Amino acid sequence: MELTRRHFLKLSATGAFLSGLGFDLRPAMAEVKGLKISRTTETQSTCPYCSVSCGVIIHTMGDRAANVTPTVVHVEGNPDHPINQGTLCPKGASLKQYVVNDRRLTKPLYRSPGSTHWHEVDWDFALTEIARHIKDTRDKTFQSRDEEGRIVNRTMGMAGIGGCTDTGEMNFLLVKTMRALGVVYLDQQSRL
Amino acid sequence: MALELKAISATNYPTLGIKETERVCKLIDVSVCIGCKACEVACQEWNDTPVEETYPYTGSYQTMPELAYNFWNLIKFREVELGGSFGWTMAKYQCMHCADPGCLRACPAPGAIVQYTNGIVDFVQENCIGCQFCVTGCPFDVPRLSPKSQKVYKCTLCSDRVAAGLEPACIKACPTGCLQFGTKKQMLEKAMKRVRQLKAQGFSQAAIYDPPGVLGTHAIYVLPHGDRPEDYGLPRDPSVPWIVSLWKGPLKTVGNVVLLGGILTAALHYLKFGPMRAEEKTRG
Amino acid sequence: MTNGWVDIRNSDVILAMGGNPAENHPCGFKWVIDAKKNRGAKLVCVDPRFNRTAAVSDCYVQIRAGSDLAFLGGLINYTLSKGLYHEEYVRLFTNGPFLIKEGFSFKDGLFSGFNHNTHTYDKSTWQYEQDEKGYVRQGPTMQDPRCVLQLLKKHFERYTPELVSQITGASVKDFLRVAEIVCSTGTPDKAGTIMYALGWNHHTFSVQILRAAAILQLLLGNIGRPGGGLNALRGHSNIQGGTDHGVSYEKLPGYLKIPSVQHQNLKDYLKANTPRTLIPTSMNYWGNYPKFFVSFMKCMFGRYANKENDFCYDYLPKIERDYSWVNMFDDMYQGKLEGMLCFGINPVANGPHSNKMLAALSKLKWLVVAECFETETAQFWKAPGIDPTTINTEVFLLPAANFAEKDGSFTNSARWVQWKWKALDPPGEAKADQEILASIFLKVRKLYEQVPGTFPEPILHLHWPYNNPTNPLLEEVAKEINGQALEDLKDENGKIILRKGHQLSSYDQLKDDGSTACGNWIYCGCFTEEGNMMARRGLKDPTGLGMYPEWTWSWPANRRIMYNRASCDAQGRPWDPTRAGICWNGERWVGDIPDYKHDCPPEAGLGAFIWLPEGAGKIFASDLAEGPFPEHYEPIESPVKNILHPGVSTNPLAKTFKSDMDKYGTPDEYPIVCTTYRLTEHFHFWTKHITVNSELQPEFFVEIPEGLAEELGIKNQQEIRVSSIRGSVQGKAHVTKRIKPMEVNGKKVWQIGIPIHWGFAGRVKGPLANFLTPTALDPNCSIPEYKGFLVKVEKV
Amino acid sequence: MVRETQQVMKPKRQKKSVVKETEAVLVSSAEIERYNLRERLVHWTVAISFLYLLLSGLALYSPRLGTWLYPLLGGGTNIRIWHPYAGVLFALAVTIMTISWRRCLWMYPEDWEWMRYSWKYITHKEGVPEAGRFNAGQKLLFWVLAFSGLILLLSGIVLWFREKFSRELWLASILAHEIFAIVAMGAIIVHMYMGLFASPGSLRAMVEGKVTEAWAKAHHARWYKRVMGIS
Repeated sequence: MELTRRHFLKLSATGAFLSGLGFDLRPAMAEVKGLKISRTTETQSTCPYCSVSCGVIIHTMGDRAANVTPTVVHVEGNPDHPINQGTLCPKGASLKQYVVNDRRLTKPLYRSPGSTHWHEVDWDFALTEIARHIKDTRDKTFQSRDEEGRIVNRTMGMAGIGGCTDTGEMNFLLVKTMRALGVVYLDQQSRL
Repeated sequence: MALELKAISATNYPTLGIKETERVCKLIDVSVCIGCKACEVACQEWNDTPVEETYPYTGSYQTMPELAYNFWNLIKFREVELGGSFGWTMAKYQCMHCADPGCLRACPAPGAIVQYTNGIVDFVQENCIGCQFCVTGCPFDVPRLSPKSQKVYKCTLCSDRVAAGLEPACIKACPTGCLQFGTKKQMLEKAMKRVRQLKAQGFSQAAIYDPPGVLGTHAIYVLPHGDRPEDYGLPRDPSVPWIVSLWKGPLKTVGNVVLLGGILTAALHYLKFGPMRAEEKTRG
Repeated sequence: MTNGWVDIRNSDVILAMGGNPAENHPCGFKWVIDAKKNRGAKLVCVDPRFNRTAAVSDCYVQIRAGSDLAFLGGLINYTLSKGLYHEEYVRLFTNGPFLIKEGFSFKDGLFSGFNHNTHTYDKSTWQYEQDEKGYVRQGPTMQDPRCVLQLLKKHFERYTPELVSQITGASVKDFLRVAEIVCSTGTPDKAGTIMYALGWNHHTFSVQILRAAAILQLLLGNIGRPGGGLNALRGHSNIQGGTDHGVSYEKLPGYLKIPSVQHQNLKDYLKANTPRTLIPTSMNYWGNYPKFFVSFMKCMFGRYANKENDFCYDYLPKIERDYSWVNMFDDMYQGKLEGMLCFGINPVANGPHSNKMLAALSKLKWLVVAECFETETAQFWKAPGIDPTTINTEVFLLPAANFAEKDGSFTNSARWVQWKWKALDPPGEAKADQEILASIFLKVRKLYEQVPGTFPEPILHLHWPYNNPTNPLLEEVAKEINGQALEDLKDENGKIILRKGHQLSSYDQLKDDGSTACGNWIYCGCFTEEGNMMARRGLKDPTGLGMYPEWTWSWPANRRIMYNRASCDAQGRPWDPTRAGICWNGERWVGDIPDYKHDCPPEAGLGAFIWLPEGAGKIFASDLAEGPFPEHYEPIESPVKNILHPGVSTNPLAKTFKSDMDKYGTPDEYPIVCTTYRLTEHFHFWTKHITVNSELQPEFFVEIPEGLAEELGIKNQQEIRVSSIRGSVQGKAHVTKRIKPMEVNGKKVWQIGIPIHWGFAGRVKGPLANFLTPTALDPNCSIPEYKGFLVKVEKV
Repeated sequence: MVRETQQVMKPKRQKKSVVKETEAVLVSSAEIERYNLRERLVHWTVAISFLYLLLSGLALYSPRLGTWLYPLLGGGTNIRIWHPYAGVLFALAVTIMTISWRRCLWMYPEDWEWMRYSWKYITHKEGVPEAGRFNAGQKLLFWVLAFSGLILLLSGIVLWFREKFSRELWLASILAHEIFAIVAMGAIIVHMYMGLFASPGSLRAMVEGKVTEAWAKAHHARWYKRVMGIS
């Protein structure tokens, strides 16, 4: 007997009355809660936290149809993953809340010198200003030769850090661009 | 794997079904629990239980002092001397899904608590009237009332997942395999094997916790020091409180006798003696 | 990791030391439990605190934070003095039989060649004795007093159980309990592994601790074997990838070196960095350095890189000193830097001495932070106690996508490079980091095209071949990292093995003439003509050992166990047939991808460690800054003097800083040893933004031992203040039985522990543990000493 | 001759007692007022709240009865919410009742004497001593109900605010609540039978407040005499 949850609620509301008349409701009481991931879209991913690299499955709402904006409904371990075999730790198990989180940043923010708060700015402003700063700093602090006259070709006034939480490809791009800019102050989490 | 009802709270009719399904069971092998709380989070995530407040620091690694209406699965941490050496025990605590569920016996709301043939004891909040009799009936002190909805909540053993052929969320998450899921028979076999292993490793008191006082549970434990369940936060020899048994058993009969007997006696009296009319009496 | 997560299940003995895998890598730890349950493996936990790993261990011993090397020294001595080492393995596969030059010595805490003025070593006496052809002389019987094994014995004979006990605070009985289990794996039928993490790394002698562990594992014949190895448990999802790709001041992708100012042209650079073969039978794979480097330069600068211009060698910055993290922030603090780009990193919280981090950042003119959440670094200008109006740093906080919102690969601790897929778009206006970075770079490039600037060539000539230049597809980048043939590649007979424009399939194909481009040679093979190897999800496990060769891809060359030639004896037969990593089948090596020439018969005697010029595992390693053998030194802040050599108590090469903020405490004022660590409920400084995890561990606390609490009159949950000379933190006391008092060199020493996960940004807030930590560095890798510093504790 | 009259004669209490005694006044030659409006209001408050308590309690107590009592009383949740409030109302009303009738409900020696003939009363035999305003059976029934009510109130408070009490106290309260609910239920069956069926005129007394002289003479002769001024 297939019962939807709505039917079930209706039935149970009138249940006591009907059963008083001898109508037995037990089939209706059978568990009919819907499985919240029964029709979600599954995407294979890797937990972004530690280096065990547990396979996770991200369940998003919708079937990737054009008019749907997916959101994460649930995240669970990937049972096929040879390392974690579907298991997760308390951080991995809460990944949904890492993605869907009201503390996420959604707009570029800018803080001017001496200011006490952030200003929302558009991307173009932020990127243009950053590029200008990089060029100014590089031009100003670029060292072609050291005191002994040896070629060094490096930018002394700027540092680049990061990457360990991002993809390998992004790390590579970071190295590529930073080194092209002549950055020597380059480091990441593995130093710490 | 549809769920078939076995028992329904506040309903005296025998069940309609004749199906007999395998009983499912959760095995908690305390000897390999690392207290990581993955089960706690998985439970919250799957069941979308709200985190309404941040509980203050409890003075231990334990998330909160006891279960809550929105926290159905709690690892209890204890620093104890066990078998002559220092130990830090971590044991998950949740609904035990008793074969003889005290909550169901105590519940007065028809269909608010059901027991499926697979052994899961589930609360159906739509039918719950919030009287908390189940809290009284539970020998493990598990059900908790939500102050907001005035309904009682507890671990469902992810009955929705189990019905769809999946394992409960906590079981799936558990990194070390401290939690296992299968039929009661399989789990008892696994537990037995672990107990043998532990005994061989020197835990002479290793034992399975499957309390007979409630006719066994559908969440069973392997305890390295089986002689001391209290050190893992588990009650020794739990059973449905005798008061609940008395109340749902003999006292109910007494009540019925008084009610029916009273009415019957009155009727008989009326038939035999009739009303005491003032006129007759005065006349007499 | 030399081995892998799943491989831990093949171990008989697991030493968890300098790491807390149960708490910090629970899903990896499952394989420890698997080994315990299914193999009857023994888990030994040595740690300053009785932690969750200890709770399920077979044997736990508490030691003082910072005394690990002494403990390992004791284990080495135990192995050698009891003859428990795997002699054949040591003879075949290590430099144990190699002879060291006369003049090498160790006395009073110093090796020969120490310069007291510069605090550096002249390593000329630390070298192998060489014959006329420049090959190392060996003493195959390993009895020569100048052979490495004998020198090792001599060096470590001082590390008696009694001495270990005096230094570490563990009892002799406890030490022997551990030694008996750990040193039992020196037989062919047993394999033991070591799992370590930052508990070993966060010291001023960190590399030497790892050396000691490597030596122990080599002696016991555990390196290269399934169930063996020395396994670093890395802390972040792609910290391995970041390291591999050279996000590091001294490195380029694939562990190539950034040029030093001494090497003014390509020839000098290659000469200095290409190792010379030290024994005739060494494969010395690093001898191919020029191929790796030239292919990298072709990838960087494309058609602009050619033989004539040294493949744009001049475009790369040259260094002469240490520009690593703590130096970077020291220079920043001194006002030497103007700006910084931060991509997904939080220096205020991560770095040692957070107060100095804050002070340093406030000296910047501009700061760019790309993040998912508003971190301490992004809002450093409104940190508690700071008046924002006095901070003149312009800050840009750019909203970034997280893991689920982009594809790409993460490299795990076991070197598995795993592709993932995008599940949804980032929220609001947030963008993926690669798009942010590419957009910034292209804007800079445009500026250089439009307005004259200094030396614009490297920027203008950077190879940027992506379809959508402002938002490169990560698949395109992955292909670029893997590398391709720029010409038709031919074998010796002139037969074409790879067409021009095709993806390379192995780093064996790399050329040093500019006919191949490869972004990172160790990743060569990850994205071949067959497709994206990192996206594979095959579950075949032909060896039955949990290697899963068709599951994604592992560097190098999809090899799952490094140095696996050492898993077989001289004849190519596995030491333990039930755990055969590889074996010689008469024609070639089968099993795992051999870390060896795949068709080289065992009789040829090719060295097992093909990456090293000596072809053998190094028990004696002259590459290190402070000595070819590990030696116990005390942390910069230590409650006791080094009893081995009080005159040289700390690492003589450890780097400390001299600014007004860099202070180091003494035990009379700060008597308590403190260590910092993670909790299983939180991940670093991220999950304090997440409700559930904040609920699991809501508040900052300090773990203090019962006895100390009694002495100070502190009750559980009472507010206490912990101060080091650099700063202080306040929080609730967690009074515990899990830390016991210790007797170190006759002195009663207490230690406490502080979890790191809180800060002033987040759903739950608390002090940063790093307000306390010192700026003292290991001389080899410049890692700061977060563990084992001194504090005092008081009631609030 | 009896204490009720003695009280009347006590000068200092006279006024008050007179008020007490006017609880029954001669309405006409044939009709006597037995219960004034206030008394009837209090009684029916007690009666209705008790009935609700009984039915809702029975619903919670017995699933068999619950199947029709739940829909009758608006569902289990409503019952769970209102049962304790009804309990408070009942307790208040019984308190007022007890205070205002404390004298006529007191068990005097002659009441115990009456009890010896209660069997005769039940079996409609002659020789039952004359009763005052309430006969001893009524008085005892009241005290049984009042005592049960007190226990039900106390245990009910424990069950209502269970978070504030220990688990042991809870369990004990449940037991007490049950036992005394059964006792009260038994008592109320007797009372209802007497009032509704066994003693015609009683219901009218409680509804209209009046009884016939004959009824008064027959059931509460002493009270009748006092009201009529017959000694």
